Amino acid sequence: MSRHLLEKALWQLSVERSAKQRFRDDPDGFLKRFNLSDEEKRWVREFDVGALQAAGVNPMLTMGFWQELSPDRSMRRYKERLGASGEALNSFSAALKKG
Amino acid sequence: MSRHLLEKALWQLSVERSAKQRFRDDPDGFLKRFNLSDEEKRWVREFDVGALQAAGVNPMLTMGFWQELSPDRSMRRYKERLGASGEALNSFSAALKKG
Amino acid sequence: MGKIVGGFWMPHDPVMLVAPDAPAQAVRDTVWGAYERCAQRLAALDPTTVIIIGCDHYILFGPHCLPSYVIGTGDLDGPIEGLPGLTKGVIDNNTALAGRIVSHGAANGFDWAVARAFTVDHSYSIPHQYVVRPAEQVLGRSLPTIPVYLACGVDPYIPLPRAAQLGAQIRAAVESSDDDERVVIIGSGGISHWVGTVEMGQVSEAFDQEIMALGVAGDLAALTAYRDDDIKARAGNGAMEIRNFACAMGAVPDARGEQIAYAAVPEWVTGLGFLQLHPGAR
Amino acid sequence: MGKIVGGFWMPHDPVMLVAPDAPAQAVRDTVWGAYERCAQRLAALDPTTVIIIGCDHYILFGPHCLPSYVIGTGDLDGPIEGLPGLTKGVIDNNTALAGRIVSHGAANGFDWAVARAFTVDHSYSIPHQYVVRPAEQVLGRSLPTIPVYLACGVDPYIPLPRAAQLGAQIRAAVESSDDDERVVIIGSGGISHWVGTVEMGQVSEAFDQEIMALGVAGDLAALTAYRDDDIKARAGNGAMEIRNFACAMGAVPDARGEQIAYAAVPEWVTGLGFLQLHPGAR
Ligand SMILES: [Fe+3]
Ligand SMILES: [Fe+3]
Repeated sequence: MSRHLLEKALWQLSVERSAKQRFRDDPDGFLKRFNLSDEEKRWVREFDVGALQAAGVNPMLTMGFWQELSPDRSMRRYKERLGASGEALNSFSAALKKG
Repeated sequence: MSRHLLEKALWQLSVERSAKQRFRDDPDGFLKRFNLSDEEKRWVREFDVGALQAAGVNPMLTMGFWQELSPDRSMRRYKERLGASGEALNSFSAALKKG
Repeated sequence: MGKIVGGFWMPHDPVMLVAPDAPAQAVRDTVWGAYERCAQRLAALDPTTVIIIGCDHYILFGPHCLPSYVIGTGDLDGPIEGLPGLTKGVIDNNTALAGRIVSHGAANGFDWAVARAFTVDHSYSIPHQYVVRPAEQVLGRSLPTIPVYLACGVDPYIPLPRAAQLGAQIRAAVESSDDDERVVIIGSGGISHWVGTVEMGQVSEAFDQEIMALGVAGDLAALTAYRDDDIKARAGNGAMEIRNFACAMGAVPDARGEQIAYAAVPEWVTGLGFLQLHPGAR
Repeated sequence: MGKIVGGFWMPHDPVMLVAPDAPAQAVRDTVWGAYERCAQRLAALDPTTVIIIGCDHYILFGPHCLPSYVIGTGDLDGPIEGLPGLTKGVIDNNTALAGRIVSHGAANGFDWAVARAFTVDHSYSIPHQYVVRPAEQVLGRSLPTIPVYLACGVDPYIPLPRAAQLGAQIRAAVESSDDDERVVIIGSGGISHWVGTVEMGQVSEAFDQEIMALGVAGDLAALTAYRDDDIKARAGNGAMEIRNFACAMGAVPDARGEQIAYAAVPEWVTGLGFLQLHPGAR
């Protein structure tokens, strides 16, 4: 397992327009270029930000990735995927970018 | 005049596939994004590697740029554009990449 | 001889721009008013150059090259992000002074990574556009502004004590200059905030007040004694940005702080502190 | 305790791969034979880990972040270039030792930029594929190989004396390790060569022989006393890579050199030197 290669993939997706487009068009094709396990690729493909963070991926990357590329960009859903529930889900509402 | 911005443009052209394609398709359009003077843009558009080096641009960049994107990729012609003549033009013949 | 004539701590919270109306009006007034007061105070210091200590949020630098500290020595533009209120464009740098900081560093054990053509991010542009630009208006002249970025957002982080030493090196470099530069240094950073983690939205007012008190006391030793794990546990990954505060304080000779404003703003996911660093007697 | 058990200087000339038949057969035999002998000698040192000191040629790092020195601490692959003879792929690193070099550096005034996921270039891959890989064959085991890159190709260059100090820091970090690491360090670089300038194709045998003699003598003080302008004028911008030689020599305790081969090869635009660094008595 490599948080470094996961970060490499997510960083490219956060800064390279062409990478974003390739990922949107064909996530598996995009991920093939990285030496990731099938499980790691699934975390990325399925926007499993909880698993990504558990693997050590920088939360700034998971948040940017979620906000730019996930089908459901809501930050409420993002926190849910990180394991939040109840009141914690509502603790902020703004449409966040990185800070 | 800024060798830094010239290097920024040439570096992008040496590492980003999409930049290369944009430059091939529309050099002026590519160069518009850089805060370069008209003269500097002309040096790039016309592959004036002599003027670029005189402006302080790193020769590794001018060589890579010439070999990848110039219409005439010959290194003999490259040295000619740098001011070489006579015997100096023939002092090596190999199809050089960076070294 | 050049001089560091003062410094500031201030936040660079982009949520403030994205969701300007989220907190109560009084909170908004406090925060925006603090930027205005910093601008007035910056102008009053009559500076010739500003240095902003910012933080990359894993955009400017990738996992193939994570520098401990970088300085922009050449052309500047930005910010890289499209954020409401921030204008993109070319930015005026003091390349001579930035180059001097690098060469002074090389001679004194500080190996700067160098950005010769650099696009800044919001950690530079928020202080620049809300404090430096208005001060330029007041003074009627340009204030070239050097960007410095410390590794606060992506590991390996610059050690806190090293951030303070780097500030001292910046001061020594400024003081070694023949030019009569009057330099103000801005440490740009939130206090407590959790960025992209499940705790996001929490604010740790106790931690923030502790940091502000250390700033007021000018207690650089205590400010640089925090362990990274404790900072993250008590105040979030965003609070690693107190490195930028330590660097600014390390640059201002015998700094004492004056609190300008503080607000805990969960709606903007951050504890926002504003403080001026006054040079002491030397 | 870890130990630096030896070192090498060797070139990384890509023209050798692009135009293999350009020089006379005897020259080709000398150069390829030298790589083979280095591989045999590397295996004979019975190392556990190799460190290759390479040089970016303005591909890996851009003008937005030019590090003075970088180390790969995580995943490796490459090389980035498509060159005949070089196989692209995943490369085995010693992440524990690389991480130790970084943390030891942070505690001792060496602020490493860090590459956690890194694609190497030919300055790593030529020594790796023509020396380390064959040594792995001889030994029947893997030799994880840490990449270090010094700023030799793009200014601001790392000062020559600092490159040597960095080598000494690498040695100290290795020696601070509890593991019984046996480390060999390779300084990868041409001697005289002009890259992309009008003089390209010249070779300065006098300069090259001077450098080789300093290597044989183990005269690190003289090797690090060259001025950058003189190096460029006498031996070309490519000769700035003697920084990598200084770093390797600085890492090998009381190094003395043994020349393995030298060839001035205008057809390959470079003076090519091969030298082994033997540790002295300590
Ligand atoms: Fe921040
Ligand atoms: Fe080279």
